[in-house]
Amino acid sequence: MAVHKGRGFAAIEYPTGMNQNGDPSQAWIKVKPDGRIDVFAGTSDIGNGSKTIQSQIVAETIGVPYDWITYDNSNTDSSPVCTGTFASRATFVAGKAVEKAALKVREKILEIAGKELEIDPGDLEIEDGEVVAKGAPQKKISVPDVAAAATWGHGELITGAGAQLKPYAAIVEPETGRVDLPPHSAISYAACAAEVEVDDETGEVRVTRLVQCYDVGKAINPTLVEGQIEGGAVQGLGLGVLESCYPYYPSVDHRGGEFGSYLAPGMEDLPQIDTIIIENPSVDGPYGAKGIGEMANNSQPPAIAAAVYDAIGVWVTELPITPERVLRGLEAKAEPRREGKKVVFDEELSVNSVSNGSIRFEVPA
Amino acid sequence: MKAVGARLPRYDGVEHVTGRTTFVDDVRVPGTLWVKALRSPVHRADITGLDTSAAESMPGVHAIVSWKDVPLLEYGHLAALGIPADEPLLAKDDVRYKGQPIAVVAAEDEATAQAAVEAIKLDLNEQPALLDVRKAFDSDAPVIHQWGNWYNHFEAEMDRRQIRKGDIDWAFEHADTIVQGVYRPAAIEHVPLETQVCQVVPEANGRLTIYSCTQALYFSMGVVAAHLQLPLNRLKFVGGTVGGGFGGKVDTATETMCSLLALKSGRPVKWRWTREEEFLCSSTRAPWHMEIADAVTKDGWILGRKMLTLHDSGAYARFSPYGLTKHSFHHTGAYTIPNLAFDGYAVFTNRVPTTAMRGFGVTSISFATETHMSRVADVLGLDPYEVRLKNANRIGDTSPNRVVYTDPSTVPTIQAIAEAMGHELPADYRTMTRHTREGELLPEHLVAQVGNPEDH
Amino acid sequence: MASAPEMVFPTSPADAAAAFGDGSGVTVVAGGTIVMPEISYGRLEPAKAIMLTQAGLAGVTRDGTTVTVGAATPIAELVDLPAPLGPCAANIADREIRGQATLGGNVCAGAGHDAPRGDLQGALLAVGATARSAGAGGERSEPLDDFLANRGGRLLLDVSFEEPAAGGFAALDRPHTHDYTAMAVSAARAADGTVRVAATGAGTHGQRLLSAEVKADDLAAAGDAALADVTPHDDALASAWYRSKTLPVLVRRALTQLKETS
Amino acid sequence: MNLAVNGTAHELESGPLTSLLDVLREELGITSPKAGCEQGGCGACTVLVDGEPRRSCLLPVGAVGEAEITTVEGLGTPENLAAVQQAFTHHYAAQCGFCTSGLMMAAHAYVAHGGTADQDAIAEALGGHVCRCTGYVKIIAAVAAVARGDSFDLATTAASPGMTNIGGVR
Repeated sequence: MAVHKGRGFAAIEYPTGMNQNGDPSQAWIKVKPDGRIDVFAGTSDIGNGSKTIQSQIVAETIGVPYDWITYDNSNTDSSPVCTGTFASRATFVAGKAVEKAALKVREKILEIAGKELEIDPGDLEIEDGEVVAKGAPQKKISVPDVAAAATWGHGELITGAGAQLKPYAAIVEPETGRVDLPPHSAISYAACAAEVEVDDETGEVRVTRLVQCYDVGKAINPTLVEGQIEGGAVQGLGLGVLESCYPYYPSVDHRGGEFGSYLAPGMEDLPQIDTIIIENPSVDGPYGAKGIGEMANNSQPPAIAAAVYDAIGVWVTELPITPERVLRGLEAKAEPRREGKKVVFDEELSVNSVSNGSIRFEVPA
Repeated sequence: MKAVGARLPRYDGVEHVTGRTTFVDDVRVPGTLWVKALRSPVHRADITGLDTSAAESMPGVHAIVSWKDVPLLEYGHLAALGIPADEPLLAKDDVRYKGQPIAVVAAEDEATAQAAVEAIKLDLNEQPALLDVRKAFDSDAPVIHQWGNWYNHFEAEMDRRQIRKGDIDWAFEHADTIVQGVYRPAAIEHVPLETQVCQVVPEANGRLTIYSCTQALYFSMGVVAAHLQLPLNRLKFVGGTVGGGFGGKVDTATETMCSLLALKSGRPVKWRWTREEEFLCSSTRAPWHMEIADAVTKDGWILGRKMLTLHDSGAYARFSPYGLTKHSFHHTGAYTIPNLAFDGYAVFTNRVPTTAMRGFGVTSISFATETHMSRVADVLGLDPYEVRLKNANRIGDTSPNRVVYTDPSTVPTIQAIAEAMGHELPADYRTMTRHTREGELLPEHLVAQVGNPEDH
Repeated sequence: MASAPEMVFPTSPADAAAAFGDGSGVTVVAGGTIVMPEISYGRLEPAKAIMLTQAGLAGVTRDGTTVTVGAATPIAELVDLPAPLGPCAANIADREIRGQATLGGNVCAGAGHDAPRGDLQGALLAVGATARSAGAGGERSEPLDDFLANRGGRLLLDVSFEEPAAGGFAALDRPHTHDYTAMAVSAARAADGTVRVAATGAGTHGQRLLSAEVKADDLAAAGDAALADVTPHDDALASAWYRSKTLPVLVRRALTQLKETS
Repeated sequence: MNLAVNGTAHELESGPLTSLLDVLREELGITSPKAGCEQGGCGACTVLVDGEPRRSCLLPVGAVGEAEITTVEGLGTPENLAAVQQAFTHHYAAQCGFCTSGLMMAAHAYVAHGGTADQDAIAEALGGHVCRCTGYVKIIAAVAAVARGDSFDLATTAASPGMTNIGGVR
């Protein structure tokens, strides 16, 4: 028996927001008479932490402490439209809507504060819950006092609404795929190196280390970014070596109907995970953020496949890289067909071998 | 103190660790009926008989809903993107996957609901199933969908998603080597810890309060409103707190059926899928079949890529045409390839319809293109980092859709990993930047594709 | 809805045996790990249930070199036993399940939903365990092979075996949550030098690998010979092909441990 | 039948073959244990039975007897969080929160039984619990922190091990 070690590498990109855009998010904010801030948005928090991130964006944008924010996404009567929590859009698109709403609230606070302080709003700024005159910090009024003045003195509601929508990018030439506008908001980038150990007698693959780098634009909450990256890494590991709804695909036999016969990664599968964050700000995300929630499970499978090849000289190109596929690969020791300048792998999997000819993958030589 | 960039605690962190977060299954409404579904026991069949009368007369059974009860039976969830409807909320004439819902029951408790499901008389005439996307085009393949075996409503009623860029024949003619491979990532489950769950309460004012685990409150509300043919102000979705989704809860899997049962019975109803239903009947990430041929030079330039994708959509279209389009837009990965010919088909098979999942449409292409990239480097005997850095997209390069990249970070992410892994790069690769191509990084074959970043 | 089941809470093995009778219409509940999902999913509606929690059937006792394990003993209490039993027990599911699941449930488990069950069967076969059970015709003790072949209508009371001189255990290992083992091989050398080898996951229940036992001194030959003793199957965890490829490996590994611990 | 939960005795109407999970959630309204699978496969329903972590979906309530049941509701309050609750907050070990109750009960028992901060030991003890969000890194960090006896600043959260930020580049 021998355990073989291998390393592999992959680099990927992923778009933020719905493909071709056209996916709005809206938000509105009101200020209570004591200056506390109520945010209403329709973004579901599926664990990704959008309640937290959007609250942080509002606190930062208005200039008040985080714990002054209440965030309500609980129902469609009070919350405006959010297309949803998918397409890595909850921070990028929905967070931008919240930022726009918060900017309006900030503007209104400055306007009322200007009246109270008799200073042009343009000469005021808000810091940590206080409206302060630029260059004259002794001239100030607290946001709670501004809110009280608005409510009881000026007869005004401090409120703000915002929406984010990138227009739908139509495919104007379906034959070529040409679009009339950019079909994405921002693109995020990542790279991953994987280290594996392969048992050449049982075919078992153990992923021992994942080293990953993500350009997140701006980590609005670094801890939550880590949570996305680590969670994604383990899902990528599942994709790479464990999970399948159809163990004998394309057959539908022997589907696992329970944990134990469907192999989701557990704590004992956890490799060492090292992560490097790059912050190259996006143009139109809130505070330069990019969406990285989804791409977090995309780089590991190809890095693992390359690492398995490095370890045992076998390309397994059907996922997951099961022990059986490893053993079959070791047994076949398949070499690509070389013909002229062509190097052809995996011919037995191709439509050219399986279809009766109605569909072919023709490659010019 | 700065809020953005700070490691602040979760907004709902204390709720989570005290067990007080209210998920849909934690909502308590007195008088709630339990829901169970009659599902197809086979992969494909014609429905020749459906008789719910015996089940309806069972004590404790309050309502049974089948296709006859649905005001708008077929509604395309992505109709707004031009993808027409093809899937009935409840099966009418035929079933196309094992587990497809045919009727739903609301009864006093779970056991009664299950007993009623078993008392529904269902007659099926089983038909051969199509399971291999590679055989879907064959003349002897069973035709399993009203549109044929693959989606045919892309723009201009094309039956495939097509990308063409540059001169593919030139690329293959001028290649030193052509590397071909096939890539097949599997269907996987989303496995949120919270299974699909819904509670619907018919209110005295005629509205429906719908407690939902959807990832997309307004999207799902639109789906329910369309099937029920009701204005949005008749519905109130309550949710926003979801026990994991990963894409699977973009499907509006339970809300519409529960709403129909609540309306018919006049009682609150609740449906929580078992883990077994979640594993066997809920939509999955799609399996994909991808074939790539890259035309490459001996020093590692990728001159062109030809690609065929068969997206195993399962029994109905759902979001698959969208996913395939997104897939096609990213089929060069993080690299600039000037000459492209991509053909992709969203193929129907008799398996559970597939849906969005983390990385939708792109997880597959990342696996295929990156594994292929490693292979290309290996075939050419070149360093896998260097080949990638060379072809990496840069500011000013154009995507498969001719969109100019304005802020790609492929180069710095690769360099960061090389450094972290102690992978020694030559000096010129260590100091490369993501900036506009010039000099040796702008060979003749890449000149024409360069665009103007100011345009975007 | 089914009416409420008749519940019996025996307080001694004799009570349990009496309540069990010939086993017809009786559901035995010990740890609950196999029965409860079936009840929750509405697939099992017991008319009469016997709860073994207080039946005096739990515990590991030693009499000289003879070890007796009560049927209601949690698997967690077996993990410190010598190989192959200890490592086999430690390989079952996870720590919480091992605290709850019992030896009796594991030994009597039928086939799972597309994954093997009954991991202990192999280890107990390898140590030549005797099963004591109640049921029609009264109490009887018999070799575990015989019990497994004909366990319908029997209430397992305990298993007993002579502590082996040496043991080995090898399993296919793909760690993930809620671990079922696709296949495992146990080997043991008795004090008199007899070597027994048994597998789980290579058939519908645990089985001796008699052809491998004959060639136990030649590792490679024993591994290959084992294939003659099994009819591997496809399930959600592994194909028959893969099981055939790896059974010899596991036999070799288990026998290697046996040699090393001698 | 009686059942003692978090120090309170309850008279039950449920039958003895009802799962402890169902009794807690449906009869007693104690909803921190979650019905993640009702197959014993995920650990979202884990509670303590006389201090031992058990899958409440697998335990017929009739088998509980006199044993004392502890759920998250019995660990601590928002004003006075137990160490494991503080650790899960500070280390961001809960994302969607659905697996959290079961994991915290298992972690609480692990530390109470003298468990160490060793990653492999934690994984061995808690390895049957499924979390689909976190990738387990921060869960293990949280459990290790409790085992070490760390104190926790709840106004902030901890960075993961192995994390580097190199800012904007090239």
